[in-house]
Amino acid sequence: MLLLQAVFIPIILAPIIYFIGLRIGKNVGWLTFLILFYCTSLLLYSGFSSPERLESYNWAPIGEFGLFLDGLSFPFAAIIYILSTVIAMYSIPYMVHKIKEDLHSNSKKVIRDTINRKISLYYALYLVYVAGMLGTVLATNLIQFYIFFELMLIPSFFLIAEFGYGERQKISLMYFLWTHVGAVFLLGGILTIGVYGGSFNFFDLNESGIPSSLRVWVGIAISVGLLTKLAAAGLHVWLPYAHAESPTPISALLSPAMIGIGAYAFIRIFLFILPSIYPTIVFAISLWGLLTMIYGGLMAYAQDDLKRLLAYSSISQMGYIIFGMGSLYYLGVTGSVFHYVSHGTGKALLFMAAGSIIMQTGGVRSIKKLGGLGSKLPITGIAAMIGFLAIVGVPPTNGFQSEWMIFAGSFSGALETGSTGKLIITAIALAGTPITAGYALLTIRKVFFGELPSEFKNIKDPSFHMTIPLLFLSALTIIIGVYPSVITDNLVPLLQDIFGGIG
Amino acid sequence: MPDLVFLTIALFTLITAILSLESRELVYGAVALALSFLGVAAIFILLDALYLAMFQILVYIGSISVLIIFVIMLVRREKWSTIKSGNERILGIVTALSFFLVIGYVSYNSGLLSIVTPNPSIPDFYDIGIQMINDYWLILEVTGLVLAASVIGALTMAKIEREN
Amino acid sequence: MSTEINYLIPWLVFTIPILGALLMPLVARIGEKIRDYYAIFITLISAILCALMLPLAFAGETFHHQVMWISALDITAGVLADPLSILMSNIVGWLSFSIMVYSLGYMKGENNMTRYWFLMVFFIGSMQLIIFSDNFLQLFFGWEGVGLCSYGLISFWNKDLKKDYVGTIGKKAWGIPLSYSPTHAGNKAFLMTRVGDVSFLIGILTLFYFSGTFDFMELSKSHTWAVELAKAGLLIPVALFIFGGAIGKSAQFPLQEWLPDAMAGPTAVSALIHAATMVKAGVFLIARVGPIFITAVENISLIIPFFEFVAWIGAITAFLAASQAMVSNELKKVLAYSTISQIGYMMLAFGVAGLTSNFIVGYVAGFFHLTSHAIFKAALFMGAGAIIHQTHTKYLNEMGGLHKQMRLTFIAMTIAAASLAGIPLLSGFWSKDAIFASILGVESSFNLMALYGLASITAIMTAFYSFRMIGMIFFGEKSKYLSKLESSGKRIREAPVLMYAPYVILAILTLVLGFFGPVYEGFLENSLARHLEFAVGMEIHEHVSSINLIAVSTSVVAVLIGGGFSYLFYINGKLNPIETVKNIPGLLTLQKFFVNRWYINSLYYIVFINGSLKLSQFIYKHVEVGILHKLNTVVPKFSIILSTLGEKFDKYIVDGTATRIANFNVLISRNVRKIQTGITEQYVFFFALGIILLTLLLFG
Amino acid sequence: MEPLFNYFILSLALLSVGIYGLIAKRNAIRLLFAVEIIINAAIINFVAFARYSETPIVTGQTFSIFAIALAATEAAVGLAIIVQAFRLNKDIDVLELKKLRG
Repeated sequence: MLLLQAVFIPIILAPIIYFIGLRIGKNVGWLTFLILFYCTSLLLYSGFSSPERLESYNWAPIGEFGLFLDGLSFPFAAIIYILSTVIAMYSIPYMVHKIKEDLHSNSKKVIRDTINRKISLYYALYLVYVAGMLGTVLATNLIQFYIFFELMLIPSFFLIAEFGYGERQKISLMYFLWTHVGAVFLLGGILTIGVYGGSFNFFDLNESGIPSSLRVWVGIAISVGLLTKLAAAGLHVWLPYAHAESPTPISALLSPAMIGIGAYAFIRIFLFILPSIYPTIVFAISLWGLLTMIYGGLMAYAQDDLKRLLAYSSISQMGYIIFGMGSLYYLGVTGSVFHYVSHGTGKALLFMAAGSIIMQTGGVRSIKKLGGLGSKLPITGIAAMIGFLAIVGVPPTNGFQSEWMIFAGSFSGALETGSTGKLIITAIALAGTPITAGYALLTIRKVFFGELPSEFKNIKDPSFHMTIPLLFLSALTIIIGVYPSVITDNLVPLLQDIFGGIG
Repeated sequence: MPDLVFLTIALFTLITAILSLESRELVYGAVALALSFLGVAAIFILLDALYLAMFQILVYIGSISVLIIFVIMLVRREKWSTIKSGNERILGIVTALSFFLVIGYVSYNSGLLSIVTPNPSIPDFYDIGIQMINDYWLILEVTGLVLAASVIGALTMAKIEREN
Repeated sequence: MSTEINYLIPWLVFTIPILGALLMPLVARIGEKIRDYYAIFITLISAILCALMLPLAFAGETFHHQVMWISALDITAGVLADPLSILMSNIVGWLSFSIMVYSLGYMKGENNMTRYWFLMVFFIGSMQLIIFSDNFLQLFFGWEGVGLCSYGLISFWNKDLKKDYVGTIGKKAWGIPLSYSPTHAGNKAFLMTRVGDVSFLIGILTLFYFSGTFDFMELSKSHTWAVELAKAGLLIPVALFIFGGAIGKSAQFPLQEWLPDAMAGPTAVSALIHAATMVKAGVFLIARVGPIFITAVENISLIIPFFEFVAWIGAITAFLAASQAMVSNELKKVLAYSTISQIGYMMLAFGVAGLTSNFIVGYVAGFFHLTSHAIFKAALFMGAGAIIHQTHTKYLNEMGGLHKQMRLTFIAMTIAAASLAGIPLLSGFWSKDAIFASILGVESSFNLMALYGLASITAIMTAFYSFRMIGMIFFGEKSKYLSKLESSGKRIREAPVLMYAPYVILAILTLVLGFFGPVYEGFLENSLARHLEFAVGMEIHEHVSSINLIAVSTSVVAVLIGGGFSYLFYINGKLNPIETVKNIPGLLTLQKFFVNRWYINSLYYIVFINGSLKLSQFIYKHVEVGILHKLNTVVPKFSIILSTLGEKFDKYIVDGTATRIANFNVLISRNVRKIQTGITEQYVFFFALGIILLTLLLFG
Repeated sequence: MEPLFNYFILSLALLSVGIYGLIAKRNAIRLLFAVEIIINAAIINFVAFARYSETPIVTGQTFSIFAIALAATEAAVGLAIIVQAFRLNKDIDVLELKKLRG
């Protein structure tokens, strides 16, 4: 029941949180934090106590309603919940600030009531949203997977529409439509698999039931659906808007935790369910990954808005993940999963640091207008530095571990299959990594170094609500970087088995 | 030929059911309804559903009927007797009879007649519990929620009245 | 003879500084003084631990200890303490200790010293990590760690004030500025070394696929990987990719451009990181990897191209950088170019080692030069720092005639510079001589001639710029700037003792090493040869160390030519350098060419930096916003247009018909509405009726 | 034992009675009676068909229990509505309650 609790406690408590929030106001954030903390500990306990844990409930007539935690889903699940727990704490001052900013009223009562109302709505949606993400990752049934996939989409839509910046309604609609179109492709694919495969359960599904003429189309449909989620180049247009304009704590969840779930689904579906399709699409996938990583990186150079830059950087990082998925070698896929973790901690750190800057400078997001903040916001600066290092892939951060695995996997895959084209792609991809380093350093330099504009003379680091999450994630980034076994120990044997089957 | 016991119970159930609708006094109707429920419970016993029969008696006779009688007493007025059923009565009889005849005819012609012997194994009420918890736990919970909601709803209505 | 050491010692050498650095912010809370001494204390412990391992090096033995790291991939972490790493770690440990002491004086009164100490100590830890790593992956951790610290320390003065800029503001080559703010220089250093690191990664990852391990010892034990690599035609590429890392880190051609600008950092940093230790990491890497490759291949000719490449890169870099050092006007930049050039010599030596019949000669020469250069270059940098600190100028032409006021500095720096120039019987003389001698052993005559020629010309230039520097600082007339400074009441005098003590000691060490040069060389040869023979498994021919007359005479002649010109120009003052350059045709162009760094820097900026920025802007404007975002808005817009068109169609054509239909509908709806009575009886009746009819229809 | 058809006919007869009640009666409480009768008819069917199925199953009984529980809630709510309507209108003639129609 541990996993069931971890998924459903937040969903069940969400309305209760809303009503409690109406009374106690922003302190409901602490309640949310405690709930998520409890669920995270359950999850971590289940993950570390045994390499595999399956909880299955009858769910007639669709099949089994299962929650499955293994070496593959654990990194995803753990990152989702760890991030959402710390961000719950981080959100408290940020959302209060944000709601006040949007409010044009001087009456104290109006302000208090609006804050109570909005922040309780925020946390209620937040809980459903994170539980939806976890459910997606733990699902053992294609239908269940899809339901949770939508369950995480809908609250996030409302979160952007209600709490975002700029033209938030329009942007949230755009976000919703894009990801939804992707989801429709995905639904078509999984329904086809389920109908022909005889079952929607991952474990009972028989791939051989799918007619071979249909397989390619199924593969394409699912890839397109998931790559939309992963914001692969060309399908990424929604991402910069959604991530830049959503409230920063939500950006810090959207970007590191949510879009990467596409990678999980890709690996789960293609490696575990459809291993016969996988080798035929890998080349296209790695090419697409290469394109995405370079394209996203180049676009990041052209940005002046801090959050938009981070959004494009997310696209670029998703390119790495996609690239690893297409490696056709267990090390590469391990790297992809690992990179989800690295990007999770790293990008969350960056978005949170950006949020701290935005909050402390009174809403300045333009990189040109910032500068010299390193001395005024030291903790934010250190966190951002570590975040960028993780993105760039510099030891001792976890980004290095994941990147070398991705590229080693890709090289190995290329050499194993004797594909020269792949070898060249991999070399280009590696040669493209300084792009990341370039925009990272440039941003650090422009934001934290140089002269301090006079209007920021009196700013300082935000309250402990925001600095503790930053420090915690920084430490996590480095700990995983130095001791990667927490991720790889259960994951690698799993993937080795799978690839033993494919190869 | 139908078994005598069955025939008796069935007729009893039907007649009390009709009585419950047609009795002059509403209270008698309620009592007749309770008796009809009892008949249904007896049918359940015939069908080897002892647990269900007990449940039927507990819920229907023990609570619903009593509740109805209470309500009747609460809203007792002269006016009831004045509520007349006009043309609707004939319409109702015709409709119900034709409904009965048509469906009966159709099912008579279907293969339903050929099923004569019940399953030799008598279901255990343990199985009900197991099935309820294993397979239909969700329905069970939702039912619980509906119950709670209805109680709350009923209470709310009573409360509005009091404020007035 | 067997020497035992505690297995923890090599581990502690790098974990103490790394963990100690992490504690720095906490210690800083206690007090500033305690923090400063704490930093130095940690460095001292690390250095002492290095010294404890020296017996192992004397015995030529190897100590190897491993723990499991990433168990799923069967990757271990470990320490490898062999003579190579122990000697290197002692150089690093003790030099960093002396430079840390120097920092105490040099950085006095600076803000943000916690950050400074953190980065310095962390750097030392990372550097020792590189040295003691027993596998590529762990080494890469240290490799990037030192890069990070270097980045952080170059941009230490991150306010980017005009006075902290490196280079003369306003100077441009091909429209590209030649002066950089500290943070810019830091970024440049990080990015350029990153390019090298990427190449390094490509190399080790491919190697990993073929060998399944990152471990040096395993690589040198099993040789099947080399056979397979050679079969796949990837042996030389892999070796070259790994060498790419060394090129980046050691600032070799073509990635040498970051080091001169790295002088934007505090001078103590330049002394430690950009002269004595970090830039030697690349050399160390070659010293580590070279023997492994040589022993792994069946036939040594398979790997020859790699060593040729290394030697040529070394020689070209040495020449390139020396030429720029001759014309540079900034004191620290002269030293930076000189560092690049001297590292080129070391690379040359290691490359040549693979080209000769006897590997050990070049190997020892390279390592010998590494040692001597680390010592005298650190001394030079610290002396330069003291001078800049006292005179508040970084330009050579704003100094002059300082030999009276800063007597100790003058003597120490002159010794160090003389060693750099290769004046006989100083440490630099012996090591350079060893390199020259090793080049003479090259078997292919073309390589021999070309490399030897380049090395000799570089030696002349080295002597020239060494004495030019000394001359411009200490001799000649006082510059206008200095006179003005003195007339404003500021007296120029010797730096405080905390500052001069370290470089005076190092200068003395240079003298001592010079005195015992051949002895040290013999010792190196002994322990390294033993190490290569037993640990790596290489065949070592007995080599009798003797002074090679050709080499000695070449270097003496070089010193005489270079030093002589320098003497005439800058010390004696017989010739005016500016006039001379003007008078001799072509020299002015050449000078400009050198000052503008052979335009390599500008080329990189134009192609890579501006190119990628422009490309990014272009794609953003024309693809991202121009096409994709437009599509994103065009599709809804198009549908809106369609719908408006449809509306018009509706209005004029459909409407007429529609109105009638609508009217009719209203009529119907009015009647239909009557059905909606809200009376349950009727609903039930119709429901029952419906069922009856349906049943009759279906089954009747 | 009886053939299944007899149970079916009984259930059908009860259903018809219920339908008659729903159509003919205007008293809200009687309507409630009729509804209860219909539910009972349905439950008899459930149980009977489950009993006569070829494989032994108890699903019929399980669902009967749910149905009974729901009937109870329905009765409670229905009665509450009736009480409420009576207090507002002093009348429980459903034709008089027509004004609730939107």
